[in-house]
Amino acid sequence: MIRFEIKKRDGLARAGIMSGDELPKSPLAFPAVLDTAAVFPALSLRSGTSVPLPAPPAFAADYVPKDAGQPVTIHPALDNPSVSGDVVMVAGWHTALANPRQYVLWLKALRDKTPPDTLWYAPAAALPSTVHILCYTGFTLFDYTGVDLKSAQGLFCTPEGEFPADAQAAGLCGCEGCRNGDLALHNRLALEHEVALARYFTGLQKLRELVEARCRMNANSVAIMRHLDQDYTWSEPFSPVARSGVMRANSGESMQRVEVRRFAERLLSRYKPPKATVAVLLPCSAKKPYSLSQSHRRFQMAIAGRAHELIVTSPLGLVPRELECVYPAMHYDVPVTGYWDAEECAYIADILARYLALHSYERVIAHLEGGALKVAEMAAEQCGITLEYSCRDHPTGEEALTRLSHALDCERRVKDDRLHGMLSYQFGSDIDTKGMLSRGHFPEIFYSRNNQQLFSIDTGTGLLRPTFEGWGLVPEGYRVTISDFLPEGDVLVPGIVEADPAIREGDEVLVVGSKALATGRAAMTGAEMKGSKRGVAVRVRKVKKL
Amino acid sequence: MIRFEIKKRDGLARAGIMSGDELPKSPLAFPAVLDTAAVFPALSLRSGTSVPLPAPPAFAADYVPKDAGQPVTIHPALDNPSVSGDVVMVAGWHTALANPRQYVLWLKALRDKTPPDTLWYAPAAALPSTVHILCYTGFTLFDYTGVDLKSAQGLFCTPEGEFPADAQAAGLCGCEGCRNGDLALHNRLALEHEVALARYFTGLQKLRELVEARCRMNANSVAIMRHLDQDYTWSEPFSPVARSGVMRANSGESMQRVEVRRFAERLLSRYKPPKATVAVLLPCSAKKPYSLSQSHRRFQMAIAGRAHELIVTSPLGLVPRELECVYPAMHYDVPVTGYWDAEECAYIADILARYLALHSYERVIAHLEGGALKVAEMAAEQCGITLEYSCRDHPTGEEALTRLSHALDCERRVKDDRLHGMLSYQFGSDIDTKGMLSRGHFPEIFYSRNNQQLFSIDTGTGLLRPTFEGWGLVPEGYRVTISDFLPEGDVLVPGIVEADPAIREGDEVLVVGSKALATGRAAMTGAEMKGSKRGVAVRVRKVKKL
Amino acid sequence: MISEAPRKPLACWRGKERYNRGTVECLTIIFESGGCSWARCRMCSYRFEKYRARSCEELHAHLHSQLAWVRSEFSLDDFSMIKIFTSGSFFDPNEVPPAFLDEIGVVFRGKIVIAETRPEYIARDTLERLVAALDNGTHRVPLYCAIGLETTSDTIREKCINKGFSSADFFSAASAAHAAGAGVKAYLLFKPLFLTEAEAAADMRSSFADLAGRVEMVSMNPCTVQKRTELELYWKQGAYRPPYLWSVLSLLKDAPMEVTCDPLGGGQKRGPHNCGTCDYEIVRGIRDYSMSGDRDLIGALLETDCACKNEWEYVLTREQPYCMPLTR
Amino acid sequence: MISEAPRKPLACWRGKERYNRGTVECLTIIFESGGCSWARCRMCSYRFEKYRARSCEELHAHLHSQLAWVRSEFSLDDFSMIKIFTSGSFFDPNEVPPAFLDEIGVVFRGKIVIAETRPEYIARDTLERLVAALDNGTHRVPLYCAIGLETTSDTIREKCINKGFSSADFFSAASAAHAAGAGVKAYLLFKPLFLTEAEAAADMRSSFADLAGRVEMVSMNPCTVQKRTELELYWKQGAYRPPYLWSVLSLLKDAPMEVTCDPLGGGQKRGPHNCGTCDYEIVRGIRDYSMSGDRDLIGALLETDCACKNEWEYVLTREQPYCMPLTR
Repeated sequence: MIRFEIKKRDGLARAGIMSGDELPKSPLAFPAVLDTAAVFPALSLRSGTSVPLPAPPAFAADYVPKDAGQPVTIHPALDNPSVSGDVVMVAGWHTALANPRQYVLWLKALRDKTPPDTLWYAPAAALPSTVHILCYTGFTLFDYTGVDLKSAQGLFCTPEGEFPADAQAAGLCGCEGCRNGDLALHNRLALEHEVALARYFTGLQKLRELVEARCRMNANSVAIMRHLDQDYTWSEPFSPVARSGVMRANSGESMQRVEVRRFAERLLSRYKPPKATVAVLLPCSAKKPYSLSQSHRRFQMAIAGRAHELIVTSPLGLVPRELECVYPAMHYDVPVTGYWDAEECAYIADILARYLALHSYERVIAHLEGGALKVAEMAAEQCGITLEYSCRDHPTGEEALTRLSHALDCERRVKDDRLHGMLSYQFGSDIDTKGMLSRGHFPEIFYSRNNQQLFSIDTGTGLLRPTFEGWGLVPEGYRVTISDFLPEGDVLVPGIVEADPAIREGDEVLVVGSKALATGRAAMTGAEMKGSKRGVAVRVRKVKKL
Repeated sequence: MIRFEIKKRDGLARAGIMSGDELPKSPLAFPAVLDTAAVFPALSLRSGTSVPLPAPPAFAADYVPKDAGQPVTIHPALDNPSVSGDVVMVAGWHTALANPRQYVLWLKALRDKTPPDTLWYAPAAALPSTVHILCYTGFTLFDYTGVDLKSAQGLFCTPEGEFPADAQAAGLCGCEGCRNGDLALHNRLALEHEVALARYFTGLQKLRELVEARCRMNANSVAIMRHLDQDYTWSEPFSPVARSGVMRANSGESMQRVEVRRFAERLLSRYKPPKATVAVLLPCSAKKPYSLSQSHRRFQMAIAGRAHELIVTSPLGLVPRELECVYPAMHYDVPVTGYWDAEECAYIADILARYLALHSYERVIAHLEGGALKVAEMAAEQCGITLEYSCRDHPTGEEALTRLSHALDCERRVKDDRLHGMLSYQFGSDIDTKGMLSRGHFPEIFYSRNNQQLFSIDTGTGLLRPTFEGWGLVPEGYRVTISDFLPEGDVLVPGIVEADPAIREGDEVLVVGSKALATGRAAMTGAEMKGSKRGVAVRVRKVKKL
Repeated sequence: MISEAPRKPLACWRGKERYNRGTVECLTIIFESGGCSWARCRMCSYRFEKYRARSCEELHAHLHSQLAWVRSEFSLDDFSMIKIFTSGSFFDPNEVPPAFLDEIGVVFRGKIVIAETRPEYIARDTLERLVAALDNGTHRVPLYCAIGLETTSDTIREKCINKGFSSADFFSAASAAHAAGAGVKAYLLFKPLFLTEAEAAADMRSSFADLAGRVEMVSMNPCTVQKRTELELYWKQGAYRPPYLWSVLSLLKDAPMEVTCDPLGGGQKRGPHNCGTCDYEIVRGIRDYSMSGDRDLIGALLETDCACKNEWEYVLTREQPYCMPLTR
Repeated sequence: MISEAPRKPLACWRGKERYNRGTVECLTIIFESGGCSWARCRMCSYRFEKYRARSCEELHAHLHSQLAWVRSEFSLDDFSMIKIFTSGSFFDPNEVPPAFLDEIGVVFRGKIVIAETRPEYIARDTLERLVAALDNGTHRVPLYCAIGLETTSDTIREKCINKGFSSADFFSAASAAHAAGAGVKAYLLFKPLFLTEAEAAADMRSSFADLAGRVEMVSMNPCTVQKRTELELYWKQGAYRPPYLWSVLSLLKDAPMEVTCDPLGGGQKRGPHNCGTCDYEIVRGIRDYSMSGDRDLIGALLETDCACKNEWEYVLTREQPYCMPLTR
């Protein structure tokens, strides 16, 4: 029996450690390539059991093997036969790769009915050129069937595709196989290396970036990624609220990433702006958070707090000043060429228009140039407001800054309440921040009231970390209820009674039990906490005995 | 002295063979990584000669080393000091990678004044993660400086970027260095393998695809690619008229490729449609050429020759039926998700609008659905015409086909003249094809008049191959003039007196000399024929003694 | 009976057939009949082919006019064998009115008639009557019932073909035919849906063994993807691959009896195929063998080399029910 | 002379200075003068700092008022050393009216005065007059001319700094100063533009050797990227990296004379820096050494380990004029 622990989640992807006597080496990191026929002897007993993926429910019900040991076959047309801890197998998954639309439909059907703590085996599907999309869509176990077939066909496998065997002499690889002219060995090693790379990127939570690169050699991979992006509602829960490091928005699809859509969605549904009669639309800066850039220092000097500052940026759309530290606003990097394409413009203008329709300012001043200015004009037309312009180019120039400052001559200071904005975005609550004081060196800020610390900004993620007192002000949500024990270290799944389904990996949560309260970060979604049988659910920061 | 021969061109990229005693191995394939200090002893004599890339002309003129042996330093601010056959070096090029806009400006300045048959050395610039863009922009020689530095810094180099040294234990690579835990060796080998991969893809003329993939890990690479694409006029001559194999349009930037822009540009400037009063706009098909797909067979059955058929497709824009075999119309592959993004729509609608403005049809019938229909409507609005609709969805359905057929009830047959359309596109000439007959199995068609063969379609490229008699009908252009010798085999550069600057690599050309005529395909641009000192200029198919 | 002008059958062609260790001239006729009463086989595209007659008489007239067309177009003296297909069962009285069998008996008297049918329509008295009509002493067995047994495995026949009868049904029908003085020709289907290449080959081998000595003729049809079939739906989604021609060769080579084979669509992507390079030669060889019975030819072809042979061997050993087809 | 209210100089601060193998209390004053007459050095950001006076008198009055401010703010008895800078040359008569030198002589009599100047403004008689005014017998050498020689290489000084004078100019000015009874302090610039780390270090070593025994004091300034300089333009485009602190340590350790060093901007990306981890300790150590002259401290710091030391060693050996800077 193979046991495993999921250590890292990245979207649908999973990485971790598995152990068991059947394995060639134990413990073994996954995603992994295995000689599955050896690891799962039950596989040899499935003669005549083939049920293709497109088979209808009645047929599948008759012929998909039941109680046939590990791995458990799951089929899109069938109810789930697997339980937590199973290795599950989607028979014939290698054929799905050629049908991106079906791939995603089947995947969703399968994921929705299979426990989250299962290992997914995709037989015969893995090649160095397909591993990225298989791992990205949640598969963790692979076999050598695909690469061995390519060897039999005389093809040299690389992450960029399969090439005639003479490519082995072209110096592309220095593995043991290539050094000995052994095509089959190279192909197996190339697969292992690519799986290791996907595992490494999953560990870094940067698999999306790898996929945005790798997929370009294969139209089907691109289509699978795009189809998944298109179903934001389904894909959203799998994405952590924040990833570490830079979010590279290096392709058109970056704008379709869950992080980017979620930022806009929460901006429009949760975020509460300060009371301000004037909004100034500002360009972004390469330096993040924007406030620390030279240009934004100048803007802020000119505005002098007399307007609400809204940054128009690609691919995020719109970032109110208070949210500039929130992931991914402080964390994205994008190639700058000055050209804003029509899709970018349409997407961002739509966000801006919806925002401006939602929050009516008496005046909206565009302190923009180029693509951002065009976007603002598109948005203004869409929502029927009239923009004022403090410049049309060189927003950082002296003249533009002077005009901006003059435009605000008669305006009163807006109450600067970064905390209120961040709280509304993070918890969807309108929390009264009266009397709260901030200290610290931006962006490492601590908020307190009556000398009692309430919140601090996690500069890695831009999220607010509430103290127990801070949680007292968050009226609802982001709670994990545990049974009557005192957590020692992290909170594990088996102790959980209830979890807010809004919880995403990385969210700040309050653990509530009869014996203790605890603060910490969710290591999985609320749904996963309830659907799993094991694993760390909350990484605890502080425990308070009751 | 290093001698070299350029064997393959792919955009700015070059691949070939070099030889010389200085080399560690001779002959040696390039692009290549060399211990340049050993290969070019003159480099050790350049103490104190540093001139950064941004230096102004006067300073550069004073301090860039002159007559300092190989490699010859070239500098953006200086006149060209190099001659054909030189190895040229752009000192400090590694610093350019961080400034994409400057990178491209400097590159263009340098290319424009340097002979085409030179080898380009980019010192200290090559890492596994930068090789793709360096090769793509024409660099062919690299050194180990960059990777050795990463080794000194304790970084593990991969094509996806540099990672902490412990990544070496993650199983990403099986090279000799990794097997022995030797970071420095791994980094050098990883560089060599990536250079080999770029060389291999250059050989396949698929480097663009590799770059569209690789660049996603690095915003600067993306920006460099986009900046180059934006200057179509400058980039266009470097691209062959046809590449072999599939053109993968797997990213947003695929629409900016020279091939795609050139197709639209020639469509709008050269192509002459048949005399037709009705145009039918049709969707594309996955199968190419479209005519061979089931859907297009049905369309053609319904239309029965009574309208000019125009295929609306992404990313190409618009493909008249006669041009469906011309590269890349018969050669592109694109991920299909059903979603046409705003940039796609805007680009394609613009082409369609300009086409319809140029060629006025009495009726334009849109037999389209989805994104293509939207594009047609955008185009109609832009150029002020009124579309007729034979369907709004399911263009291949019985009902739609019946309506399409009925819509053409009173129309007369349009003279089907594929040859005329192809000739106009390829040679920019309005050639009278009266009396020409076609035979062969589509798309392998031969055209003749009075039993004399004139043209045939090269199904690899979709170009017309004229016979000598065919050339007689092409009034001008695409000629290469040679001096008074009789070509044996291919025509080499030294024999060339004049070459049409419109000639691109892969173009069908007529070689004209006092002793002979020859037909063949250009192996380089007309400009390169004139600017080079050696190499194959025209791959000759047939010679005719005069 | 309503009289009708001659009308072309669905198809009709002349050819040669292997018979009795030699070849005979054969006329193949596919009649448009009342249509298959079962019409549920996964790979069958003929199930929609039927003549919608309002009465048995009208159907008979329709068949009669087709027979008239055959008689007017072909000189029957040229043929010693007549192969009759409908898109279903020739002996199904709902499909082919029994009275038409009498016409057949008259028209084709003195020839060998091979008529295709499902086993449930084999009734000893019907067959005896037709045998009597055909028999003029020229041939020892003037009538053969050709039955699409497809496989001797009931499991596979049910799951992969959905044929709706059992091996027992077949063997009892065969007994009835033999009792009526008719012979039996069994059609086997090589590689229906849902089988790996190796499973399919093993199925053929055991079917050969099961049939040896119990039927007069065996013909193996390597599966082809027909339009508008369930099989085609799977094939289009990459869930089915027709068999390799290499497999066909290896089966023919080792068969314990003489097995004929016409690899319909051979070398096409919808039919049995290898890589495209070697297909033409092998298909021609299989057809030649089906005429000549020359096993050495099959053996020699199986020894020829091609880049795809490795692939085939790999697929044979490594394709599994949970990961198939490995190739297209 | 137009009388003027006391006015703050550009900068003025108290500190300690190493002198004569010990430390002294030192007041440093940066006067706003008429501005540097040369003002073309590539790394210099002071070239735009000037007081635009309509006349020599007005300029003198401006300087006078700054001196008055100094006298009012500081108790001069606390200091035995006065360091005077302008944004140019203190002995340039166009920049500092000679009459003001007399005031200096009076006000700072009995102290050691170190005044910065370009060599072309060193005239024996001017200096003799100032020496005489300052000298009350307390110090053997009451006046030092501090000259930004930067390097003893004329080539480097011309290409990399654009200083506009030669080493010969410097040495003849030094002779004049010595003849007038003044001492000479040479400022060296470690790693101007256009040099690799190794070239820059070699330049310092040979400059040290060239200066040994010919000047009284040597101070080495590791180059810092000042705003609005030519250097800054290159730096912003990645074409310049300030020197490593490791290099500074190694130069100080091996110098043939006592060399002081104040690593301005040390540990910042615009100033001499290592990787950010080890910088703080090293900068503090260099400052301590500049006070104490304790070479062992430098040696010990150079022995400490940090992940970036490999990088530095690599850069020292492998950075080349045609591929620099290798790091940022």
